[in-house]
Amino acid sequence: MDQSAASGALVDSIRIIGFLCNWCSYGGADTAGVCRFKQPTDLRVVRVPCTGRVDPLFVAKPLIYGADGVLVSGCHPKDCHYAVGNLYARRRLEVLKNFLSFMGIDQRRFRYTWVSASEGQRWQQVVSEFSETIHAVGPNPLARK
Amino acid sequence: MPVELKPKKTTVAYYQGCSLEQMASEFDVSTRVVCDALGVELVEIPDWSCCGSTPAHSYDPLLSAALSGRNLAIAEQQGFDVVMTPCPGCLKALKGALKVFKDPNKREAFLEILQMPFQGNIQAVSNLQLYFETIGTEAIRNRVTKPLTSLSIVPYYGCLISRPPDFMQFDDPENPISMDRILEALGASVPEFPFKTECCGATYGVTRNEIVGKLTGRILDMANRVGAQAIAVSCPLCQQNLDLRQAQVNRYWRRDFHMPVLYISQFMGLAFGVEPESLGIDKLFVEADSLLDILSREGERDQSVGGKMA
Amino acid sequence: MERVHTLAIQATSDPRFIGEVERASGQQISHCYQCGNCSASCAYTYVYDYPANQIMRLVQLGQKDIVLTSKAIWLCAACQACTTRCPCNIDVAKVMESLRVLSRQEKKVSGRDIQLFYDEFLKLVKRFGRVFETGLLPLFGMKAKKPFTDMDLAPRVIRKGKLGLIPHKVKGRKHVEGIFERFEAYCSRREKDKG
Amino acid sequence: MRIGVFVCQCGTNIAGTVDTEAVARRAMEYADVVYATSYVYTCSEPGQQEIQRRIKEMNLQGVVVAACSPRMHEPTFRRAVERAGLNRYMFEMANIREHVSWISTDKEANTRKAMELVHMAVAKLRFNQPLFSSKVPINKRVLIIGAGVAGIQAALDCSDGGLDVVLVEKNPSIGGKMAQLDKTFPTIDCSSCILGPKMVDISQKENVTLHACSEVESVSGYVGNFKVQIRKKATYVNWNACTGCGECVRKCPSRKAPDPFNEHLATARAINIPFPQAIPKKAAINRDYCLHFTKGKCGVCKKICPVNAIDYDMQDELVSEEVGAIIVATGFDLFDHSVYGEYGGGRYPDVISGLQYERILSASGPFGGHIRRPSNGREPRDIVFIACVGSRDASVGRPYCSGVCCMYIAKQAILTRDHLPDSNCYVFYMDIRSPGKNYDEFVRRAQEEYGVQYIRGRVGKIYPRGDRMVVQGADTLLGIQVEVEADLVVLATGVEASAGAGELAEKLRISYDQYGFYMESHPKLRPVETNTAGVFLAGACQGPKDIPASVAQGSAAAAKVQALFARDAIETDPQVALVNERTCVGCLKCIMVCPFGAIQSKTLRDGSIKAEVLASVCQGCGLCNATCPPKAIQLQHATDNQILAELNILCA
Amino acid sequence: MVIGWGTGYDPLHVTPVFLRGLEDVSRLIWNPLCVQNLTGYLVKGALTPPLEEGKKIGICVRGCDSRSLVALIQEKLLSRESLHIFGIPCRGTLDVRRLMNESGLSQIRSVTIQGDHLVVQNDEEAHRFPLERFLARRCLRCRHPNPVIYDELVYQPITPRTAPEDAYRDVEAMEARSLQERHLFWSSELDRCIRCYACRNACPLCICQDRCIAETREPRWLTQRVNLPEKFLYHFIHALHLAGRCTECGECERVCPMEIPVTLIKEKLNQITRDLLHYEAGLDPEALPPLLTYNPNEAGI
Repeated sequence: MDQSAASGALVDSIRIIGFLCNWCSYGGADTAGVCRFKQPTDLRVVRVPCTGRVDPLFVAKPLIYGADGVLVSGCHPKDCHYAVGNLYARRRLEVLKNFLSFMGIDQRRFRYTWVSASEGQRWQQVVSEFSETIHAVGPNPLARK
Repeated sequence: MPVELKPKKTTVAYYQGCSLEQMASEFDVSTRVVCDALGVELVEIPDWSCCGSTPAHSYDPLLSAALSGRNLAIAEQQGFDVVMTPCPGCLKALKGALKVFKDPNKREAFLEILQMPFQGNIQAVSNLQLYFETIGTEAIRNRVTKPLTSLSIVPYYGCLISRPPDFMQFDDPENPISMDRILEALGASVPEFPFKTECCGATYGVTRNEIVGKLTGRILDMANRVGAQAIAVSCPLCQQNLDLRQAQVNRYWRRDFHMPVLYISQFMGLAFGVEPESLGIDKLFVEADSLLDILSREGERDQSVGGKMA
Repeated sequence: MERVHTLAIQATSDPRFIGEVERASGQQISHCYQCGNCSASCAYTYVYDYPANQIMRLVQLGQKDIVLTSKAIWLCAACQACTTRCPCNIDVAKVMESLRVLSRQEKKVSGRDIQLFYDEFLKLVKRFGRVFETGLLPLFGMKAKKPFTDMDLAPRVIRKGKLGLIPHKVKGRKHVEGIFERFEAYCSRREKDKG
Repeated sequence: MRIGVFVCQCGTNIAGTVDTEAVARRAMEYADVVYATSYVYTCSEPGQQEIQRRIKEMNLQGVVVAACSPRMHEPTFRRAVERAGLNRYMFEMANIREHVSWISTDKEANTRKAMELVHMAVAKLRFNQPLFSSKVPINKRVLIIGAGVAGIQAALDCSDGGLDVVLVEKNPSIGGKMAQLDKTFPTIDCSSCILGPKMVDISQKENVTLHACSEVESVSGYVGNFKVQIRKKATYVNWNACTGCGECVRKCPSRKAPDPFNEHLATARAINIPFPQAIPKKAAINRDYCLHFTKGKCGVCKKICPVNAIDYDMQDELVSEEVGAIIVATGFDLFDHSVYGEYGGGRYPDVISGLQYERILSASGPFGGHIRRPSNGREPRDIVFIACVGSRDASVGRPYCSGVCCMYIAKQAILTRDHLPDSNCYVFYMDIRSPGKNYDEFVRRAQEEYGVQYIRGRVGKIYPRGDRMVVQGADTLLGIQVEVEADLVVLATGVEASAGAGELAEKLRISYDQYGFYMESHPKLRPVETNTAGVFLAGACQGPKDIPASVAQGSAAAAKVQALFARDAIETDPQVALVNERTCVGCLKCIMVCPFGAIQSKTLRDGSIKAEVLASVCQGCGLCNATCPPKAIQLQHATDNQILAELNILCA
Repeated sequence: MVIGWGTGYDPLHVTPVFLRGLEDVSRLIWNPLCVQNLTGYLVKGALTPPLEEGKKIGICVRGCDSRSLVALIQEKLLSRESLHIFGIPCRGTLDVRRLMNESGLSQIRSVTIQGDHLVVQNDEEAHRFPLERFLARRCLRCRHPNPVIYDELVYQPITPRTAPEDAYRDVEAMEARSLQERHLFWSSELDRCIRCYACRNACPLCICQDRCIAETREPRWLTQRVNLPEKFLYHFIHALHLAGRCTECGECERVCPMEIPVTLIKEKLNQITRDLLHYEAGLDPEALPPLLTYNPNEAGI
């Protein structure tokens, strides 16, 4: 929990967690891979059926326990495999996003986005941008030593 | 100087531009008369300068923006939020300046060159937009005392009044109707005119007048074909090409057009009962005497049957 | 400019040119799929050396020289017909305008008389703050070596009392002149930054 | 738990940029892992046998395969472990190809990442539970929405296979757009001659229930057991009695009703039968034009009807149908060309749509098959066709190719030259899209044998000059502007999603693309399935299509339904939500959010209220799980503990 | 039965009373020391077995409490028909703990309200305290002093002391600090948390109670380890479960033995739901809490 202790951490050890819905964004990440679109290696993907499955607490917990970034990605609004799951998710996640920095957690560490299964290029862009952001923000000071 | 707004009276900043000061002075005169009649107060932007027109644009849009920015900044300082210009070329330049100002990548350079305080809280509209959207055809109709009932007039809009649509944000880009509706409100009959927005040759009158000969000739020919007795325009350059250069056109096409080309404001003035001299009708190169004759005969007939004309 | 009959594409293509045009115009040149609607709609196609769609095509191929020396870009009247009708949402008139600006910057202007007219026009604005048609037309005529341009019209215009003989001097003409000067200073700085 | 880990090299696909041996070695350190290896092609037959052998040898209780995407091979490996006696859900995959080896060449970072992904998979697996499917009986009836050629083909194939078919058509007659066509490309055979017999077949099949003038009101249920409400719109004619004699139509005094079948080139009577071959051939009243409804008098039809079928008091009727599968075949609409101001914005009577020209060409059309100008009824001499009106045009929001226009213009030009040998036909085109059997030959024939002038370029403007139309375009091959004076201009209006497609999609819970076309489950491998089990697609509702493709898709959808119905019951996916009654506090927020109505409440004997999941309705989205405050409802195979286990590997 | 307030172990401490007959009515009191939100008793099993079918239960509510009722009715955890609501417009209640701390009083004999002062008589003398100075934090920013739902209103409605735009001044003050300052603030505040769950138990909307995921192993969100991340996560759970639902009655903060400003966390969430989803909890019995619904055409998210 010590703010200063984190400063010496290796930038290499940036750890980003991605919650990807099985139907769109996980497929989009696969498409990016199939197309060999080069991406940063910081991301660890947790496959979920739908962004609606992503309780905001799943985002909050890693950030509290020291993950450097959390990315949630699902089907585009109105394209949800379960019709409306992502419409619930975007409200809940947006509320969380606005809440984090109040508690002293940099809200840039969390992003949610919509990427379809065919948008490999967009996925590459999302991952690269987010990784870049997290590297700029630096390691999570909450990381336990 | 804050502008005092009287109820029911619209006050706008007025930017007539260089053309209306000289070659198109009748456009200026008639616009002022008509606006007065419609209860719109035009306040000329003090010490306005040239918008730079096409030459500035072709030089660099930033220069054009700064030149027009000066006039906008003055108007804004005077407390106006709307500036009206009858010249579509000037309108394009004014709107272009606002666009540059709103572009975060260009704003800094724009303000650096302009060197005037400017907030961008002002919008530029054309005379037609003022008539059609702010005043409305109903109010225009109510002001008519000498309807142009016996005249068949085609409106010629030219290139810029509604184009490009995203930029001008007024009327339909392919089939504009604002002047049609105004002419109808004046009592005229308005035939379908397919060449409302065909280009007349623009500034090539000076550098390549054979181009104007060809293009303006097509427009006059089409007006003739659809049975028009006159053309209504709202652009000093179009008017110049259609009117002043009609003789050149006749030589180019070996035709004998004699088509009066009046500004929309001149038609409005006539229908409002304003004397032709006060509208600069005498400044036209193609005489409009035939039109005036028809109108006066009409007026007499109406009077003789005890028409409702005041 | 003579029409080129065999184009050695690699030898003549300047790929940076595409980017320059895109930056100046804000348009995506690759969006053009050569339907020809701009040429179909353009009132000036008949006087162009390259119709509008071919100008777009030449830009796609990076043919900087051909494009910037073409007459077409100077004959465009910016009437917006191409822009209004482009199915690919390209502001073609804006591209043409940007090409004129680039052509001047690269000193490749072919429409000399048109450029001259524009220059004289701007000189008047710089000097008086407004344009002054009585001065402009003869000036242009002399410099363009076409002293009789529109001479047929002059007596009629004067008879109608439409041309003032004294230029209107704007009080703030120093400020207008300042705009020109600051603009030029800005341009040369921009040039230097680029270089 | 005894866990085995298999790290796939995928040839060099993975091993090229990931040290798979090291990943396997590290895996041995993870809790519960008793075996780990790296293998060259794990998905191959020997690879799968290796897994099965190790399961038995090592007495494994769970397996992790680190290989490609689970979207690729999870089903394969699940079957493999099942063959070795494990429950198929005692398996996890780590995606170290698409998500690792293919996206970075940094072998060290990749290897570290692969290790963590394997660790996550192992951690999750430790919380996996064997899951078992249940079986739900299938109602072997099929609903087909839309009775154009695709829907008709699907209905006939299902009916021939012995299935009960419910066919719903929004218009008074079946037949769709194809019934409006004159001839079809590239064979020039008569459209109604080939479609007509199929329409008659439909009316004669005993196992086909046809609801015309009807629309789907609501859909509930799930694959095997859908409940559908159908709104039968009031026609004011009792169709059980109506014989289609047409006496009422002939005597109706109101003659100005719109005639959509003739694309508004003619008018119809207020009581009307759309066309002679209509199925069902029944009259219907347009109440906006009927004098009885508008003026409160008349009643001629009621007086004249020999079977007393007229019923002015008729109301819409709601019918319920229960079916096991649904085929959506709602077709397309034609792009409305009035947005093209430069083509007159619909103001010029002699500038018409492609379908209007079909009606003009048709012998049953408004001019009896004689080509005439709508403006003055005269025969045209110069006819211009303009391709891509509302297609490949981003400026009107239609950037896609409609796929059929090039062919139908060629056909119409050929027919025009056949009907009027002295006429001249001009086609303005950008590219010719004719990839089909005998298609390009057909377009060549139009040019070579029928002398149709093809001009490469778009048209900028159409305007009247005298009583003719001037078409101002470009010939980009010449690099010049061209002008053609025409008597008639036919715009090859493109294909767009039918109005209301989105609304129906919401009812069916299927997805649609930005243009309103329904999304297939996979563009190549599942082209007629949707992501909603039991709902299939046929025809142009999925994207622009010509007749052969629509018919093929109709048959394909029918085959899919038959395959589904070949079983007596459906195995449900056990990855559904499950309520822990001990921890459920009965707040029932899960019911509020469930998009599928899959949760209900029940009262226990002690009076306490609990949520209960209907496993066969649950689609497994997990929204309830995310919503439940005490987390009493858990999505099986993606439980909180499983996800937390994965997270805890990365940070704890 | 009617739930109301009565005098507790000393005149300064008010306690909830449950009136079962007419004879109990004399136990009822109402003054600025009536600090408890009583609505929790309606849903938290304190009354099990529930009253006989068809019989109503009476409850006394202040403005803030009435919003809790609305929230419970919205979520169908209570039915409006089963209630008889006595609404009490409230000028604010006192922070008794602060009063005790600052005055150091003991042996209290009696308490009276004299104008805008509280007069406390102990063994020695009478002490006068200005009410305004000892108002609870929740009351200082009160926008709804008048019950929003009731069957009978006991006093005349009063004017809210806080305009809606001033509702979140405390939140705004916190946000004026830097990210790092906020982080240090919450670290030191939450580090005091002893995970006694009093905040949760006092909250009328925390319906999970002993099935709260802070304590269960199925699923296992938290361990019983005492460390800062666990405390952070616990308060995230508590707050996020109330997002879009919390009516800011302030009970969680009032009961916290460690004096952690836990209501402030929920105030921030309420500010977000107001600005983002244009929703204020506990006002409209027909509305759905915004995180339990969606809007396909949502703008700005």
